[in-house]
Amino acid sequence: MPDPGSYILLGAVLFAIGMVGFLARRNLIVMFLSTEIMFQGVVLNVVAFSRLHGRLTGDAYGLFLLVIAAVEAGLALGLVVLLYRRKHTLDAESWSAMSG
Amino acid sequence: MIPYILYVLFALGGAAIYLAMPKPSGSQRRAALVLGVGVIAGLLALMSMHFVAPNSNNFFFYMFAGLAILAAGRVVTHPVPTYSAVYFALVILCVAVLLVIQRAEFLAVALIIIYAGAILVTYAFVIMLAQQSGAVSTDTRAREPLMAILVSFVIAGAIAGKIEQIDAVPVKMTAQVPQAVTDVPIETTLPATEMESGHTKAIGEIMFGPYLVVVELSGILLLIAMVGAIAISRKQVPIEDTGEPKLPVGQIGREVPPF
Amino acid sequence: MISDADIILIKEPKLSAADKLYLTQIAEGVKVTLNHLFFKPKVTVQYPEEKRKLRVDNYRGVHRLNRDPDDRVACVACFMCETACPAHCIHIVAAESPWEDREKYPQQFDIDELRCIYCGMCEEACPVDAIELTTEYDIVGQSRDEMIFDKEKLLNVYDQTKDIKPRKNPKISGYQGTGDREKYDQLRERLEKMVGEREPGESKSTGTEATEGNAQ
Amino acid sequence: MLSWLENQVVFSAVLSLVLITGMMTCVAYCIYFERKISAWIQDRQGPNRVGFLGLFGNFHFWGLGQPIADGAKFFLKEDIIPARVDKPLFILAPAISMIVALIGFVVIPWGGSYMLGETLMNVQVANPDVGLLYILGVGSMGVYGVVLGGWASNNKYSMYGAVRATAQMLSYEIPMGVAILVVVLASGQLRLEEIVLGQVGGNGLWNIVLHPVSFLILLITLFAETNRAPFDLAEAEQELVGGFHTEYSSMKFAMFFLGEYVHMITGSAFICVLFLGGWELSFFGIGPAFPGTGIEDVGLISVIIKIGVLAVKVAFFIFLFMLVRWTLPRFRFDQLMRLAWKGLIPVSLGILLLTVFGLYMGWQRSVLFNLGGEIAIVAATLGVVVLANKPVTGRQDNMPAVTQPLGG
Repeated sequence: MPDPGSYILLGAVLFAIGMVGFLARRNLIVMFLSTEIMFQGVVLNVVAFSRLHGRLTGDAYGLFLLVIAAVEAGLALGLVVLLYRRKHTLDAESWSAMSG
Repeated sequence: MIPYILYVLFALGGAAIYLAMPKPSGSQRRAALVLGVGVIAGLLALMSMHFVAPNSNNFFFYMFAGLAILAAGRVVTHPVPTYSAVYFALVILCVAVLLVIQRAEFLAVALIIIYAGAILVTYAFVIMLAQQSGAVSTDTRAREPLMAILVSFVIAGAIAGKIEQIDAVPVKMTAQVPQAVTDVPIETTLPATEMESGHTKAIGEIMFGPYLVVVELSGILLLIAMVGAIAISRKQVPIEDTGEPKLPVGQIGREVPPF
Repeated sequence: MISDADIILIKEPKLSAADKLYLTQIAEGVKVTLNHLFFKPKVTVQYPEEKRKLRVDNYRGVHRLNRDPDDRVACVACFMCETACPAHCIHIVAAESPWEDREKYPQQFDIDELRCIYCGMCEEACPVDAIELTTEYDIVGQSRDEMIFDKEKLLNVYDQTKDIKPRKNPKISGYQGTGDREKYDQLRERLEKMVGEREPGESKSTGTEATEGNAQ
Repeated sequence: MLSWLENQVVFSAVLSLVLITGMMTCVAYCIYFERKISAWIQDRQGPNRVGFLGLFGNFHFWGLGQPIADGAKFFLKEDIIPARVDKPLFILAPAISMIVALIGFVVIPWGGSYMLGETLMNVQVANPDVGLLYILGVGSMGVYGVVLGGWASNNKYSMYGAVRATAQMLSYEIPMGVAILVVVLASGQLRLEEIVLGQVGGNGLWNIVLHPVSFLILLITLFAETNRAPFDLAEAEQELVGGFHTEYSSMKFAMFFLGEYVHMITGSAFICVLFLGGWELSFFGIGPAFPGTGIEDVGLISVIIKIGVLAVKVAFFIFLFMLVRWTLPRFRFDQLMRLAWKGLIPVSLGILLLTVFGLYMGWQRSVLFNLGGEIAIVAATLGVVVLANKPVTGRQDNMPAVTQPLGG
């Protein structure tokens, strides 16, 4: 098993890529997919940390992260569907009317 | 030394993503691919030189780590949302393999079942339902890509700057782990023999031991989310009036006897 | 958009409590399928080995060119059939007849069996009942050329089928298809009665002017 | 001589090769038998012509050569990729469908253990800690082939097929997962081999005796998972032409087709392992196992008998799949959804609670408790159904008149 440093680096890269997607893309669904990539980075990181310390706490955290991801996906998709019904587009920028 | 190499690599990687970002003028996909693969190769080479002791699992680690980064880059840069979803499935599979390499089989399989089996399929469902005809500006024009890349990779760089301080030698999974290594007050360290008997069992003992309250809380969270999602999306939108005379509800149509 | 008035509501039949489980219906269905699966006779006809009875006696299959009692081709090359043919599948080359009793005979007589629609118009048009449709339907060939039947082939068909179905002329003398004998007899009686009632020389006026037009 | 085989990795590799070959042959003959059975049910003869090049005169061996001819036809036919399809995904989809179906069988324990030379081998390609979850995960990936194929075809019927498959898969994963969880709770194991061992022998009971309703639920959801009638809404010929595979031809279509049958075989083997004692021959654990086929028998003959026993059980389920396909009409989509959400999910959750309660009280091996509880749960659900004056899969009355589906 490669040592945790590699996993932490990999997690950081995945997190950064996901963040790029969330900030730069305008399609609501792709934005949410990007947040899920960030989750992947985090899951890898917590498991790696947990291996670093020789414990399984990180695995449990990973499972809770999965729960959070499922919750997020459910609510996010509900919102996306609602927003799509209103404006017939998935463009996040079409909802910028309220931004100052 | 390592952090500076990493900063350079991240800068180059950011450039690759910038090149691959969907732009109205068309993205320089080939250049981005070459640059991206180069950056990934550099990153993996760096990892192999600095972090990893030679091991039979390393090949799989490098393969799937590289694939995961490549696929993740494709998720955020592909102009077609369906492809983004497919590449995301690839990311999930790669991460699952990486988890298996870390001996977290249960987590890996749970990841596949929940993400690939449920979440992503739901995404695919919505993508298909809300499918626009042809390419739309939503997908072909990124929003401030330069700033986004800058912010994200600065954060990644901040993590990378500290990476050298992580102990290069992994702590063996034994009962003799000194308590000082971890600040977690609850005793969750498991001896290596129990790890051998199965990740599932060990993780179950943790989940339903010290973390029982959290498990219950996440159950409540899921319930709330379900109620919330149903409340959000059940709303019925009235159809536009077509101008045709409407019969009151209950009187629509003609009654016809069965058969 | 469907207007409200166009919607048809079908009242659902009332289901009893047992019906709502659909279990009894499923069991019945399985019983039916199992019964068919194991016990019902299979009705498929194994075609090339066994052939089904034709459902009609005057089935219109492949053509033949009849021979007269002297074994000559009965055709007089009048081009009536070629003219009547809606699918333009008959091609006749006429020549002066070597025999005393007629002026012309077909030097060449081709029928494109792939083009033919088996309507039987040629048979109706023929003044000497030289061309007839047999009940043979399983004609095969390996190329399109092979399926253009020439005079020899058509006469050959006659040789093969004359025992089952003798030539009509000079009188209706009995289709003898593979069909039901009794039914066939009734049909023949009816046909003979019809022919007997018909006035001679009733309608033979059309068709002559197009004779050379279609010959190529 | 065979010492190079005495290594579980090598043994597994050889076994998986053998299994893939055997599986593809079985699939080919499954298609043959499907055609035969459908023909017999419809009072026809079915394929009976393709023998062996007429080597035996007019005797065609009941058309047993048909699969070879079918395979040759699939390979040789023209492969059409329509002009406006999304080409990469269009090609990827059948491959996913096939691969996902094929990789599922690796965790099925085919024949217990086998003593090869000095070493005890598992007659199983892989025996991971999470074997059961692995099957669930792989099964849930199966829908991607359908979804991507339907989307990439750029055809509205294919698209409808894909959308239907998605919703159907999402709905039927839940009762399936819960039904499997019941077995996991009852046997306390995620390893499929251990689950079989728990059902084998004098003290073991087949799980079907303990949890018959869970078995039925798993069976029903398996029909839905494999896209077989009466749940074949994704390809419904009468409504959607061919559904997701409308645009597919030649070998790509064949891959979808074979994938479906492989899925059927894997699913049947899975259900046998979970509920019918896997390779065990004795009935319901009562009475001694057939001589030479117990757990402790690890000889070649006993392994072959065990594999044969599992194969017979699988064959029975495949026959059931076919019989049901040609018996029951297809569900309407709202009926399908209602069956899952209002029928199967409440019942399966009730059984899950019951099993947990049984575990808590230490009654998990009591047939009386489990059977009585399950009957009570089913009766309660059915009572609600009957009292509600609406069948679980019937027509929905009084649909609100002014509603509109998503996106309109």
